[in-house]
Amino acid sequence: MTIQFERGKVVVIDRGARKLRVGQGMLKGMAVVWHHWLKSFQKLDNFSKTAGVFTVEYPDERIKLPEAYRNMPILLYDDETGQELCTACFQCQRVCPPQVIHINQARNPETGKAIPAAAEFIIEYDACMSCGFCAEVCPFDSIKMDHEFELSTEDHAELTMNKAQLSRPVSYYERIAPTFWAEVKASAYKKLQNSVKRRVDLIGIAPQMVEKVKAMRAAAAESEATEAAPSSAPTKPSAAETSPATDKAAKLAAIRAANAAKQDAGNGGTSTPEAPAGDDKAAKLAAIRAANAAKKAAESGEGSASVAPAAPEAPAGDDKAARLAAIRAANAAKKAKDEQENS
Amino acid sequence: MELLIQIIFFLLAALILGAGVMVVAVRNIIHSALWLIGSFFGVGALYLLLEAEFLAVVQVLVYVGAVSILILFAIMLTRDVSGQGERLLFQRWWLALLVAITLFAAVITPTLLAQSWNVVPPTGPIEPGQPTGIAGALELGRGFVHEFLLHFEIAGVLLLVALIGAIVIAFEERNRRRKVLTLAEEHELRKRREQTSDANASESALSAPGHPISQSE
Amino acid sequence: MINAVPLEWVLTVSAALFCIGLFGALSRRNMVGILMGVELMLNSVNINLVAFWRYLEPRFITGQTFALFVITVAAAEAAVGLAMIIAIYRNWATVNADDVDSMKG
Amino acid sequence: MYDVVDYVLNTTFNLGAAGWVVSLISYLMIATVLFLVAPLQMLFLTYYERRLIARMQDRVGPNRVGPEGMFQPVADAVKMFTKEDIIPAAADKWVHLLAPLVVVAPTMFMFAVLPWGPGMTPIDMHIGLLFFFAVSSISAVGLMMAGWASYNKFSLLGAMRAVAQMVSYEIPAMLSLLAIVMITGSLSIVDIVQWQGGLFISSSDVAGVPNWGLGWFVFNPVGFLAFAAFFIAALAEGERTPFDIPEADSEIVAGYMTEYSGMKFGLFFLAQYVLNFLLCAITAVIFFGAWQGPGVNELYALGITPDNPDGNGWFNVLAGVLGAFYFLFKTYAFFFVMVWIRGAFPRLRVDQLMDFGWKYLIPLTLVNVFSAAIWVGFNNWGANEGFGFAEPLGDLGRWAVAFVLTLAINIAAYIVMTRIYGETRRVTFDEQLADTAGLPS
Repeated sequence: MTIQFERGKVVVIDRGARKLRVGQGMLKGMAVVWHHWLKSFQKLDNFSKTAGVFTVEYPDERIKLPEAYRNMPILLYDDETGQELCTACFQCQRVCPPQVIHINQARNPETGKAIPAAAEFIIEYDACMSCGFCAEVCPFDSIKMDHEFELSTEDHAELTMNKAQLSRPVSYYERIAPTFWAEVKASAYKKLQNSVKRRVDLIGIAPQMVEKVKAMRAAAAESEATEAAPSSAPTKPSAAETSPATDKAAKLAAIRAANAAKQDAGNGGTSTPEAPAGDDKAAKLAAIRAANAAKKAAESGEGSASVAPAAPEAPAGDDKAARLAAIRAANAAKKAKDEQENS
Repeated sequence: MELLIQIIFFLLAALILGAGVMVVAVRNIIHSALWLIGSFFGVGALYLLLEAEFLAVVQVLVYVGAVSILILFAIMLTRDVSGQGERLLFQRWWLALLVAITLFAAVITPTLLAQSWNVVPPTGPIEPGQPTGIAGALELGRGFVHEFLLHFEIAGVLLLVALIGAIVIAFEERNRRRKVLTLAEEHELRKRREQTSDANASESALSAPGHPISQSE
Repeated sequence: MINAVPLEWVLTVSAALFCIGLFGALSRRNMVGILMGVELMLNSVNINLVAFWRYLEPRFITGQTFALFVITVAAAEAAVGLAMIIAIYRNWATVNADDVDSMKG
Repeated sequence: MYDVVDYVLNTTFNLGAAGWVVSLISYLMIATVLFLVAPLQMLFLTYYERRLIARMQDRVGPNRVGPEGMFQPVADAVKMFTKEDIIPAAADKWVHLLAPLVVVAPTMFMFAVLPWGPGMTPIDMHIGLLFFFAVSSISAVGLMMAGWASYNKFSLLGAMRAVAQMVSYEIPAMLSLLAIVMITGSLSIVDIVQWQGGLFISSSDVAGVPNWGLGWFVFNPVGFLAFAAFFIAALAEGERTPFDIPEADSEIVAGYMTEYSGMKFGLFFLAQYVLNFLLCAITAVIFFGAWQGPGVNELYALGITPDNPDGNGWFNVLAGVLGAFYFLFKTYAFFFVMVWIRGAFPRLRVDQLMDFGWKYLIPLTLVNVFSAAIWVGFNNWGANEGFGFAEPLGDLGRWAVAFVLTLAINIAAYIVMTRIYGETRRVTFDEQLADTAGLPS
């Protein structure tokens, strides 16, 4: 029995009329290689050409990266005032696909009211996938993608970046991506002005700039004082100028305190822990406290809160990690609380 | 100088005979073949010592380069290498040993010792047409196309016969060979099988219109 | 060479090799082993021929020619013999000479 | 070397050493020099190849260690030396250990007959050419040992492929050399080199041709076809790229070298590159006149006076240096071609390789042997051998007739063979399907 096939998708190349084929094809191939060999002594400058050395001897030579190149996210702050553009709006944390962004909202230490600035901002570079969603979504143009790619470390934990490591001056970003920054510069600064109004003291200043800003303010105060000494009259307007801000802050703090008290009353003493800046021990403590709170909340939730994530263990020794844990714990506690409320 | 040559000779003899003993004594057939190569090599070196340069080179070329490779190939194709758990020798191997030792001790050695073999050939004055010195590759080549022409041709025919014979004997018929299909061939084959089974099915039932088979046929 | 080593020594080596080869050919079960024994014997014969040529008639090529023909025959023998071994292995799945006994001879 | 050692021992120090002592010492010295040269060649060739192939692939190649990466091979060698030597648990220990030695040793032997310059051949054997190829065939045994002892399927496959390839391609290589040997009537490499004096026409074929050292065999049709066939066979023998299936890393890891590491792997590497060097060198020797080139013979002749017929020492040295330069230049040029081919062509399949060797190269070289016979008949034979009819043509006329005849035969054979081979290789899709037709469906 004979079966006939349809040809299917066999591509038959028509080689034209019958020629004498006695190995010229091989010589042609060798000629191509010879051409490449000859051309290889010059650099390939134009990428539409096919021959020429295009190797970049990396540590010595570097290609200028395109502006849109993105590697890892960074946070921007203003060069002069040190004010961070970030307002802790949590947009980036929400959008982050691998969930490596952790933010802690800054609070007024007196009133406990939220301030548009991040008390701590952590990105786990080791799990970041460089998608750039955070930079896309940031309404304040605070988070941007860096061009730095030589990130390798000996220790895994070193790739967990805190605010101090993430912060870059605006001028840095302006250098690596001038046109992009030019597009958003005006609106970004406008938004920054708005949020600066609601910040108190040194909150919202990039960690690198804290000392400098302190010194600057001290110098300013001194000069003010020296100015004020001869004539005490002009001091009052200046005090009056600053007073609205402090007033506002005081009011905010009061409202917040009241809210917190209400919450406490309604919730049986669960308080959202704040990560105190810079203190390792306190951070751990906060973490433990938060975990306990979460547990408690889960217990009082009568079964419905069993979804609450397991309390994170107190991290060992590492400042950054401790803070991260604290933030996570706080989030977990919040979630547990929400669930409890829902139920 | 003579001592040096004697030392070399004894070393070579030890290599040839030692390797020869290992060939018949070693269990692993591959090791046996490797010792055989050592023995061949020693024989080649002995030819060199006997100033038969051409033969020495041919020995290396044919035995070390070809025959031993053939043997190794045959061993590997028959996949019976280690010889573990099998009898190495025949049951009556002692008989063979007896024959061999008797032959050596009782026949060959006495014959060797009984007579002086190193006769100086009757060399008269060398005639003009006769060769002088030790015959080398040049004389051999000349001999092959003059006095030994027939022998040479017979050897050639023998090699041809052996070549054809080996191919015929070892050849495996195509239909008995398991063909390894490429992926594309396998795909085509599968399609074909499906089509034939479909065709069989449709033969038993009514053939559906627009069926691939009916289209193609 | 001919002054340093007497012909008898060479002949003795050759004889010993022949007997080793004979033992191998007679006693080994593996057919490849038998073939190797035969190869050893052929080599010993060649040593003999070359030694006689060198000691007795170095000016003529007869001895060398003979040795060359022996090498030719040995090569042919090895080729055909190994082909037969492969064919036997294919049919009987063994390379042992005493297992190939379907004739019950 | 013999003269130098003799002079130092017996004239300067007056030791009265016997002749064999002098020759033993001189040979030992030559061997030492060659054993030093061989690894250096390997070091240089690895660097040379890597830089070249990089250039051909539009890259730069190793350039970090030392100026322009010159010390890269040294760094590689240090790495090889310091690496751990791993022997697989199931391996046959002794054979595994011996295999690299068996592979390396023959390549060292092959240096014995290589002419580096005029009068610079370590040993001028009568059968030098045959020696060279006989010894090169030993390394096949080493490859087989390596493949078998590693107890690894890739090793064994690689070794089988390597050995089959080496044994098969020895035949076309020898047949193409046979044509040359027929023309020169000698297996001695020195004779073959001497034959190639002249100017595009060998002065040994036609008397009275000016001897510029340019009468290479590649300039006549027989030699050219032999050269082409031999070089292809040499590529296969040396496992160079279109024929590098024994170590095809995309198929069988590294072939017979898979289970080797450290210095044993280094030895295989050494053997391979030294073999490549030797194959390029022998190609240069046989078809391109080794050290023959303009100026060498003149320099050599300048020193010869009636007083010292062996020539003046300084002129000999100058001629030797020039000759060695020509020789090495040609050798590296052939290695360049090897790398060039590696850059240009993909790897063959095993069956294609075997087909090419047995069905194409061997018939072609056989035709070439026939052409060589015609060449010898027209150029060297007289009335005694039955070529009296060619006598009136004169030397140049006979050479011309031989040239035209062999050219015609060889070109015809080449075209016909290539067409036939090309037709057999072209397997259509239908035929492939027909191949499966016999299978049970």
